[in-house]
Amino acid sequence: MNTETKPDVVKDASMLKQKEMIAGNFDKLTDAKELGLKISSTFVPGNLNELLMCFGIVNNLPEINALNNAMRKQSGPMIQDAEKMGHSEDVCTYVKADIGMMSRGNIAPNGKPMPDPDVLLLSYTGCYTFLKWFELLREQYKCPTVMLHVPYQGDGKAEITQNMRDYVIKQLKEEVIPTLEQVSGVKFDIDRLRENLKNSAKAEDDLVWVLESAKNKPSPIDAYFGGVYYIGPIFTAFRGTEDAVEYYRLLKGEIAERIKQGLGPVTPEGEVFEEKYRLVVEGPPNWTNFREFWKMFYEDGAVVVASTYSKVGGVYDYDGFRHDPDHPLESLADYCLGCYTNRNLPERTQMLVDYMEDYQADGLLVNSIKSCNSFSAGQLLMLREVEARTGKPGAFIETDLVDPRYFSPANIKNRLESYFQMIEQKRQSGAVAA
Amino acid sequence: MPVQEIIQRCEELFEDLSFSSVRAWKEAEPGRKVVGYMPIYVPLEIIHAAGMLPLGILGGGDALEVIHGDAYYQSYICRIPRSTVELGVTKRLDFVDGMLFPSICDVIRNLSGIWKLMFPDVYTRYFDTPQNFRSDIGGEFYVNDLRELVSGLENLGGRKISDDDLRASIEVYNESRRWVRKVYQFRSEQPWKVPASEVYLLMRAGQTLPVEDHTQMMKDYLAAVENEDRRMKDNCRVIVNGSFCEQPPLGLIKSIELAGCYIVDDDYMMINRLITEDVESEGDHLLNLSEAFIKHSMAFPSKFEPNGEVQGHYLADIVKQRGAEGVIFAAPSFCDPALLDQPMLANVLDERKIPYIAFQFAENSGQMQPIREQAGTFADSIKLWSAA
Amino acid sequence: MKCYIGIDLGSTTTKAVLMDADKQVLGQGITNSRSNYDTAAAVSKQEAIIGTRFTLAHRALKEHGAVNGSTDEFLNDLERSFRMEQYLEQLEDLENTCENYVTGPRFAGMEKDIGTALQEIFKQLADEAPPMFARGAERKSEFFRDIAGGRFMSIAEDAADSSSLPFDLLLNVYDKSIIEVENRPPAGDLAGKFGRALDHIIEQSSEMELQHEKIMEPLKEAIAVELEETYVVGTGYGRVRLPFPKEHIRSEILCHGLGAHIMYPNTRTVLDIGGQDTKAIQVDGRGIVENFQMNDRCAAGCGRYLGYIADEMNIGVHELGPLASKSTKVTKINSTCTVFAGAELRDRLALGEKREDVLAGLHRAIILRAMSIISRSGGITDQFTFTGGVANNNAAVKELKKLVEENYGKVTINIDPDSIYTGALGAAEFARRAAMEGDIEIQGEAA
Amino acid sequence: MIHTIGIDVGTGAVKTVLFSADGGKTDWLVKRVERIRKRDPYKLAEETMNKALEEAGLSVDDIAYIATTGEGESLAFHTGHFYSMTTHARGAIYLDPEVRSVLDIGALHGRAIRIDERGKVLEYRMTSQCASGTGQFLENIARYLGITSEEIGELSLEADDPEVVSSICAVLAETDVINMVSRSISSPNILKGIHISMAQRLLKLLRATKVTDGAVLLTGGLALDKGLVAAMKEGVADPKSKTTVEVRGHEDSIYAGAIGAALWGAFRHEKLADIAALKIAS
Ligand SMILES: Nc1ncnc2c1ncn2[C@@H]1O[C@H](COP(=O)(O)OP(=O)(O)O)[C@@H](O)[C@H]1O
Ligand SMILES: Nc1ncnc2c1ncn2[C@@H]1O[C@H](COP(=O)(O)OP(=O)(O)O)[C@@H](O)[C@H]1O
Ligand code: SF4
Ligand code: SF4
Ligand code: SF4
Repeated sequence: MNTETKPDVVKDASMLKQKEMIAGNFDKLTDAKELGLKISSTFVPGNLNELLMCFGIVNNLPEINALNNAMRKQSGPMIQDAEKMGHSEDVCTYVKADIGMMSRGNIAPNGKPMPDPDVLLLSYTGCYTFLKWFELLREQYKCPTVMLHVPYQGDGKAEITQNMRDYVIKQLKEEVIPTLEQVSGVKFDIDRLRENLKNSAKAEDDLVWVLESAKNKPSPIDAYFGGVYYIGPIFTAFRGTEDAVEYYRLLKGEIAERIKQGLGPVTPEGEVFEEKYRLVVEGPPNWTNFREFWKMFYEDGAVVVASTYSKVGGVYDYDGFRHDPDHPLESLADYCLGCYTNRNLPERTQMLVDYMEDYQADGLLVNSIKSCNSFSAGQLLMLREVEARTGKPGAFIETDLVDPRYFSPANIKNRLESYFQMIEQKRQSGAVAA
Repeated sequence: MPVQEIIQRCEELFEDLSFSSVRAWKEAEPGRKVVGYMPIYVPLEIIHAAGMLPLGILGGGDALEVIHGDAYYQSYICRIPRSTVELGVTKRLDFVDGMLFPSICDVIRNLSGIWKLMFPDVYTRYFDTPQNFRSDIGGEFYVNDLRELVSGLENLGGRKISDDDLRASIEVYNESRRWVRKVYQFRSEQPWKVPASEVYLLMRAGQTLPVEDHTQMMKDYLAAVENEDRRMKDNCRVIVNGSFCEQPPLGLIKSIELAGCYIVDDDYMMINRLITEDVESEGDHLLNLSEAFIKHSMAFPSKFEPNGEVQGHYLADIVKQRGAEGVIFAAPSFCDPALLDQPMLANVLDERKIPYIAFQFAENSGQMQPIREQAGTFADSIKLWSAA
Repeated sequence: MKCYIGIDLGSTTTKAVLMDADKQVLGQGITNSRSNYDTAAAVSKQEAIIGTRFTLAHRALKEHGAVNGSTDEFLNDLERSFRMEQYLEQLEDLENTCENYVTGPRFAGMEKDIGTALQEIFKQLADEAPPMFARGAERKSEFFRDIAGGRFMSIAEDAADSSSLPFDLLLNVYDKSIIEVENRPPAGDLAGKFGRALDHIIEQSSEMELQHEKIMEPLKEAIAVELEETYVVGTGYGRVRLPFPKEHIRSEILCHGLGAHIMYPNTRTVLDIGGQDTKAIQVDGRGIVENFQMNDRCAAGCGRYLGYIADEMNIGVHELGPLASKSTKVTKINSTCTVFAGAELRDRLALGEKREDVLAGLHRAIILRAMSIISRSGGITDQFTFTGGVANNNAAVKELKKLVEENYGKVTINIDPDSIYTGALGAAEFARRAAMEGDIEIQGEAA
Repeated sequence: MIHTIGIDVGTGAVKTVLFSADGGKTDWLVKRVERIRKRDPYKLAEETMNKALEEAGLSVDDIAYIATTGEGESLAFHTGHFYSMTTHARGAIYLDPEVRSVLDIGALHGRAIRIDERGKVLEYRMTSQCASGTGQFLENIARYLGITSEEIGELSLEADDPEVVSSICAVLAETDVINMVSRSISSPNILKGIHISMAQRLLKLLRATKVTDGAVLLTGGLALDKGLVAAMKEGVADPKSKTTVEVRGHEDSIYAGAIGAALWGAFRHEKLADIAALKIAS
């Protein structure tokens, strides 16, 4: 997802490919006006890239911009700019980082200003903040804004009702598609959509293979820190493209090779470490101190074998969902409805329990994000439930996504160390007892 | 009935954290059921039509000591869900047969899942309202949503909800809303006669009393207050905005008035008046309820505003309508809907040159000094400078 | 003899526990944490060694039947006398240091008057020492800083009033000197101090003189035993700053869990309220931590909070509990921001509430916060152990007991008078185990 | 000619001023400040007022209006109370007519106030319930370092390599400071570090009131702290601060609240007289 934090020791073909894709996309965005392309801003969860591609619209994701800025240590001042403009300290920092970026000329990572969007596609999926975020952007850009309300899977059942699906499809047909047609001047062609969806499904198969490779011991990937890179193309502006298909093909090959060699995950420092603890992680990572944070794990031999964050932009492994060229709009609707944070807590909890078991993890770590009520409200109960159902210890740390003020390294390290020592001590005495 | 007596009754209801009056209602007849709901909006008509008592749950206030609630929530989440969980864990809500969690924000949304995990035997429902305001899209979704609620409550109550039940309930609530509007109207006309804390308590009583009793109470109150000898003070007129979900401690509302501000409108307990016009009582009732929400409901932060042109205008409109001199934004700490909405509202106020101040609270805020300080300064400045 | 030492470098106090190979605690030492962590660790260790010497002396005297059955009393006298020696030594140091600070433009022209005032103050301080260390006397605190500081302040205030010297200047000289004195590594010469202390007691009691020989022998022996620091483990808030290699450092959570387990083997839940943190720990039947929670980023409602309150009221922390216990109607306090504690207290008093009621409310507020953290860690299961400095506070304990019963029913609640040493105890046990494991390995190699 | 008294009851100190007013002309007769230091602030307020009267050779009966501000709402002997921001704004304009904003920094609070040329409060921000970065905190640290509050400023100016405190919490920050001492960071560098982080917070407060230029007057006890003033100026000079405000102090800054109260008292006195006159006339 990000060019700067790319592991620099080992340069696999997939990494180079991704780097190139990202750079290409930023160029496309910043040069959109010259290229005669239209830009849509939209969110990662519920992002309708395949649909946007049908209209030749380029996809700009403010969340990704915010995290990019955080990784480049630029988000802090942006957030403060937004707070100066009257935004509260208490609210999601993604929004504030975005607004702050805007006030600083919206400079993309390639150094060029990002043009204003032509349309705001408000896919209101799994997060309340999205709604306010785009209302705020609309105030600024005064461009057409189309709301796609994706109802929450609220009732404890792992089930999408026909009413929800119909509602989303109807909005796609009668609100989203007409607006996009109008903005782009391109007529909607469902066959084009089917083509894109076919590509999506192919890439999704490979992505799932990659994520599930963590079931190996040692795991060849880190499904949280490393996972962030692996999910990048699928979650952003590339789902449905040939490029993404190619990227995942390469990635799959490389990981198959690691498994063969019995290698662990690639880390920013390149070296292979001994896998001592296998963890499942719930909650997004911290972006401002991403490397420092990751290091706290691999230094102590902790590997993340599964994470829910790698499901925010679509859950493909858990219940086998794929975009479906034969049911284009239905599958877009089901995709939106099925995003991780659009699922209710009992379901999220069960998912964690299943991950713990399927990936033979030693414990669950919750990284609770101050910004994100969607993720965070309820995590403490989820932690308890998972502990009770799996008998494995859990731990809880608190950071923020893009606000550097909320990353307290000493504190987090203290907790992680205590947690690892706890797993170790348990394991030893467990061995003695057995 | 004298005002004191009515208010005292309201206070008792307000302070009673084990909801004895509701328990008594339930026990009065076998088979009675109570359905709790969180802010802001659920269609009370349907609960009423099912013969059940809707119980508004607005957190634990400042009298509840929260011990277990904090075990479920991080420090950066507002307080209402933790005190609500505390009410649940301490069995204060053990008589509640169903709980509805409306779509106001991610915190309440997730609370529905927490409730399911913690109290698997309670009928728990996340209640979604549409963000698409076309009758044929959002409206249709909502009608189906309501239908699911109806059948859920039918299962819970073990009896069908008939058309007549629904019609009667709609009429009862239409009357209730008319009286709520009267109270608000009266207060904005003669705020010295109706202190904000009294209106608050009166509206709060509506969260626990059967609607018919509450309507009667409002009638009694208005009749009684006309005769009260309360003198007008040299206060300024303000609107309080942002407290639609977690409620401020009563002391805070009093502090605002003590510091020299008459509150002439607010967004406390909006459920009492969210629907601004009578709901049509003939025809397809679910459709009527749906149409009322889609076409005649007040703006609030969790509702998408499809028209960018009027984004944030609603507050300034209320200021004008109520003849207020300023706005006090009083939002709960960490309340995303209120806090994200605020800059947009403030922009419109700026445009229209309406002064405002903003502070945050928690339902258990203890120190009123900073509140008085801010409200006082605001009042000082309106008073000392309004003529200039 | 082989000794295993655990040092818990806390945010307010540093504790050391010295253990022998049989898991017997021989000595405990405590001092206030200060800016020089090495000194804090050294002082606490030295205190633990002193404690050990007393324990050994106790054993020796018992064995020899030296003091006719009143061994305990004798050792108590000896200890108090010893403490006084220490106190006087530090007082002298402080006085000398203070004198050096009476220079510079701010003192221009007043040097002499201030010098005289200081002499007066210190004379009075020294005069006050014997009664302070007399049998049955209560001291405001165990720490030099607190005892000397409190008295210095009030004597200096009077002195300033009567001589019309600015109080701020006296205060300033003291503030400057105290850090310096505190951070000076303690003077050695334990044997000398023991000797002087002993002389002191003997001076006071003719009976003792008779037994002089019989006492001296075993005492000398006890002092002469070589205490070998076989293995030292550091823990606590400041552990990373200890000059120890990584394998000699343990997380404070694990140490607290283990320490509580050693004190009460059936412990399942541990609450520790320290100066800046409150932790709730769940342990299993072997003392292994299963879950824990602690406050972070905000020190509201921790021990320091009581410190601020005590400062505000100009009394010692250990006087707070007894005062609060007198309350009949607990005031409701909502904000537990430590720094605002003083303001809150003032506010409430200004509103006409009684001091003891407000104090009781403040205690309750702390415990309520702790209850939340406990709940977060998984609640309370039998048995429950309360540790950390605040466990010494009876008002806090009272509120805790009440709330525990209300929320978790009847569970056994353990509070050890030495609970402040829990972390250090766990660390000492880790030290012992580490050394034993090492021994096993060595043996294994040899075999 | 009338006399008015303004009493600012703070958490750290009680400030009292006595004014005479004659038509548009006002004269400042007496000023007194008393650190509270564990005394009863209300009693202290009364004592200070009596001392001020003595100094001016007046008696209570000569005073047309006794105005309180700060925490003096419940004082028994006042004529009326004004809220702190109202009075600081007015006091600031009196002390320095050019300023258009005020930063009031006291023992337990910080307030940024944007005002107009008449001293009207246009917008403000206050620090929250958390005590990090207040005067009390600085005072505690200073005491720990063995420094009097009067010395803080001078020492801070000597810093060559300030070390910024990272903790948000005032209590944890104390430990940070202890850590610093253990790493042999000098007192000036520690104090300056605290000043810098306080200055950043205060500038943030100021920016939050949409003040980015013009002159700002520091009022309250910490206005006397040269180190803080310097840190504020440096903070502004940093282009990242995006402000070009001119930070000003005034030797009588600490009295701003009391002055404002006394002046508003005079204003109200006349208003009340007018109203009374109206009543009599009608
Ligand atoms: N005798 C006592 N009575 C009451 N409180 C005490 C007593 N002794 C210590 N404390 C409290 O305990 C706190 C220190 O506890 P401790 O466990 O040593 O903390 P830490 O490990 O963080 O240094 C002090 O802040 C003080 O409030
Ligand atoms: N000469 C000085 N230099 C630095 N700080 C000072 C000085 N005099 C007072 N202070 C600080 O000012 C604070 C009191 O400020 P003040 O505005 O009176 O507060 P309050 O209104 O809350 O009493 C004290 O905390 C003290 O630290
Ligand atoms: S609240 Fe969470 S999901 Fe929503 S925008 Fe913020 S980080 Fe994303
Ligand atoms: S107070 Fe605000 S954030 Fe909290 S539950 Fe209510 S609406 Fe949501
Ligand atoms: S509230 Fe008080 S204790 Fe908590 S962070 Fe702020 S200053 Fe520290």
